[in-house]
Amino acid sequence: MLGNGIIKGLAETARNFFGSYVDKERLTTVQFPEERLPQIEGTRDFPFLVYDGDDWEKGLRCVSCHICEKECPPKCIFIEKSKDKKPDAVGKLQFYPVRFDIDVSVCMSCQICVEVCPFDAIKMDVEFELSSDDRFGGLLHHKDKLAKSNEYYHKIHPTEAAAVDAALAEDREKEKEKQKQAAAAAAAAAAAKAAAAANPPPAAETNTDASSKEETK
Amino acid sequence: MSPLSGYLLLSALLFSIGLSGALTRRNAILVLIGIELMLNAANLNFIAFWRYGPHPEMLTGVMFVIFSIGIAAAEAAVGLSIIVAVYRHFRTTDLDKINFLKG
Amino acid sequence: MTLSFLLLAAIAILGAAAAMNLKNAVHCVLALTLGMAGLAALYLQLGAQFVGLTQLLVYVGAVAILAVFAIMLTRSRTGETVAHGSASSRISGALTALLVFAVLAWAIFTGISPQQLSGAQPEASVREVGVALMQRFVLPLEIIGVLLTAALIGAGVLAIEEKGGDR
Amino acid sequence: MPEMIDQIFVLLKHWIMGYVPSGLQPLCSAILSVLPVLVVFPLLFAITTVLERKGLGRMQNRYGPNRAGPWGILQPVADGVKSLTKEDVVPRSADQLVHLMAPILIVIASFLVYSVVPVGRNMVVADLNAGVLFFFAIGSMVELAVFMAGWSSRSKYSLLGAMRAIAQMISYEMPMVLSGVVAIMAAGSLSTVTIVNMQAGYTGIWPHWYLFTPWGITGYILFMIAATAESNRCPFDMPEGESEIIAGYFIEYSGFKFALFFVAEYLGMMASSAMAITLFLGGWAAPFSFLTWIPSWFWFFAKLILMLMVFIWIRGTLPRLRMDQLMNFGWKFMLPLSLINILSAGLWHYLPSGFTRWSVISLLLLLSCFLLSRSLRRNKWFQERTYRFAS
Repeated sequence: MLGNGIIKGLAETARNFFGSYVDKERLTTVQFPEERLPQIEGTRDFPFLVYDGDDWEKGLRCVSCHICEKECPPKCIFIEKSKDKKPDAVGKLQFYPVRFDIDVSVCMSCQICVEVCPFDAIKMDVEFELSSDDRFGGLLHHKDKLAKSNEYYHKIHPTEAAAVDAALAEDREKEKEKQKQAAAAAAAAAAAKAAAAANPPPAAETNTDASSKEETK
Repeated sequence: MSPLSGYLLLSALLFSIGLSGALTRRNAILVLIGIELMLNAANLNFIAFWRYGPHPEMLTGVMFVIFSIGIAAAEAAVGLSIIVAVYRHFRTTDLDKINFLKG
Repeated sequence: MTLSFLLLAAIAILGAAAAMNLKNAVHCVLALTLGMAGLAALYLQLGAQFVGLTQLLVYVGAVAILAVFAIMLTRSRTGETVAHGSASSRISGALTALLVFAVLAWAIFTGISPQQLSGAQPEASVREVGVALMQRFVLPLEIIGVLLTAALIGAGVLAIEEKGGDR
Repeated sequence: MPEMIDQIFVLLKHWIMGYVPSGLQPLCSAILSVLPVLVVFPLLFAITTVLERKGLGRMQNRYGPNRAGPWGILQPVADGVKSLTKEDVVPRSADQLVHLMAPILIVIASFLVYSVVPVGRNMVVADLNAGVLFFFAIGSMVELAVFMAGWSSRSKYSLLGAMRAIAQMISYEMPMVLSGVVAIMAAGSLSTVTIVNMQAGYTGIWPHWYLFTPWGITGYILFMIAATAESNRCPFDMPEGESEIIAGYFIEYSGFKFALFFVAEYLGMMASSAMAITLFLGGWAAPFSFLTWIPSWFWFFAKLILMLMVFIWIRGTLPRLRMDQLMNFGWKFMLPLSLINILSAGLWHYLPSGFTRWSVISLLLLLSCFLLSRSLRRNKWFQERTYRFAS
């Protein structure tokens, strides 16, 4: 007979209708601005810039190498490279971005900039409430808005941040080894060349030690 | 001028408009529309004569119009399906180009 | 010659004239619908309620839609629908129509004597129409029924697409 | 006293008319009759939209709108403000005049049909001799408006949507009229007022509604299915199927014109429900003889809201049909069954009243319904579907 399935379906929707008034468990939605579901760790939407230490201007990991700018498919990144070099968080002299803008209205959250960055300077954020009254300016994020501390990165993506820090520390360790070897070689050469001159202690080495300790704590 | 002649004049005008359309248009559908218009002008005459003529209680004019509307509907249905069939054959509804029997 | 008559007559003439003169075939059908609606309103004004509403139902609801469907199914490949014939055929057609109108108008103005006309508004209730259909006009009704059935079948047969046709 | 409350609006109108100079009385009377229709039904439309959204939400275990005002009851106001302030975009290639006329025509047609609906005792705008015919005649204007909207937009989606809508409306108009014919046969009149008056009597406590006869309930169900299809509601909303033709014939409309289409859709739904109530559910008549002290207009609107809730319930339950299923259902099930229904209503008139009449007519209708649904199913069940354009 035609219509059995219709009656069954109608009964089901009626059960849902009345059930949702009786049983709060049935309601699967949350009332968003007041109630929020906990974010899962893999959440990611727009990129931000990581800095080490306390001062965001000094500690930016970005060396304005323009790789992310070139790789960005919708071309939403704009970088202006500095003329001079400043010491970074490690103390090494580096170029730094004078301007680093991301147009969030253009960004498509593809994460390619994160993947190509050799310095682990750009990472994905979880902030999504970015709406603004200003249609063009409000969505063009400058360096100051993009810079977020490494602690923040640890907070939003703990596993990933720990892995990044470990890799960075390992790199620095290697570099330290290399520098040590280089220094040793240089010292040996120097010793061989001029035995009279005394070996000065390499200042950069101690600095690296201090900052890497600070980072991992 | 009596009210009846007003209606009759209107009907005559509609008939002439329909006739001119049926004679001058080349699209078969529009020719059919012109013929419908002429039919309707005649219907208006029937209703006007029923309203102002003798013996309205016999409802002759009304009945005539009801049947006429029925026939017009049938005519429109058959006519339009003929046009669709012709279109399928000739790929056009232009009456000047459908001249197979002209010799 | 009341105001309502003039208004409705203007609508009917406007619709009819537009239907016969516009370029686009769909516009023509829409204008025809306007004219038919005006005619239906004239029937209502004359007291023939059933006929007026039937006119509306048949012409606005059925014939206009049928014509529109036919236009959609027969759109010429070159794009817009064809307009008018050649200038000579237009002029001769318009002259013929004008001549017919002149003859009709002459007949109307000379033929009617106002004494024969009745002024009272006659009644054509649905019940009376129905009784008349079932008693005096039962044979025409049957014939119309047969005709409509034949038209239905015929239209279907004509419009149906043969299997393996040239499509 | 109950009579007074029942007739309160009629008395109010007469009271106002007493202050109007006699020259203006026809005009004033018309305005006083039309104005309530223009106020009450859009208001009911607003209530329906919020009811629908909340009801659908609950059927899907959501809350539905609950932000604008307490429990979201001001949502229609917010929607109205939004649609009024939105930009009105007209496509450059659109047929400007026809594009403008379509929403106006559809709203006029949707409002006109209410003029023959009796919303209470002595409460009808125009008691036409051929009221039901007027309803269907004006209802057919909607098809033309839909075509105008779809064609004038010059968009293939809207044209497809319009063609679907017209094909569907024409196919289901016939079962709608034919299933309404049984009530007209029983009442012996095309006037809506007479039809309701014929149903207003009681046997014991039970009313004389046509719903409580075998042909009445069949006609009612057929009428409601056809009305759902006529108003393009789920499960017959192919004309505006979002997933395949985006929004059908009104895709190129925005702002207030879009809102007019929206209003017209709901007004059409309410008009069909009102006509179903008039034809089968006794119009303004109370459901039991001991409830007649409640005013008649209350009963009409209570029934109307109940019907609208059924519409919402069905929308929340059934998925969209396919076009061929829709056509098969309309032509191979609805149309034959409504014809058989007319036959059975005629038989009912001539059979002696009593148990025999009931059983014979019920059996006839059930059997034909069963056979028709079997024949509908037979060819469709194991048939392999062919996709003409997707190979």
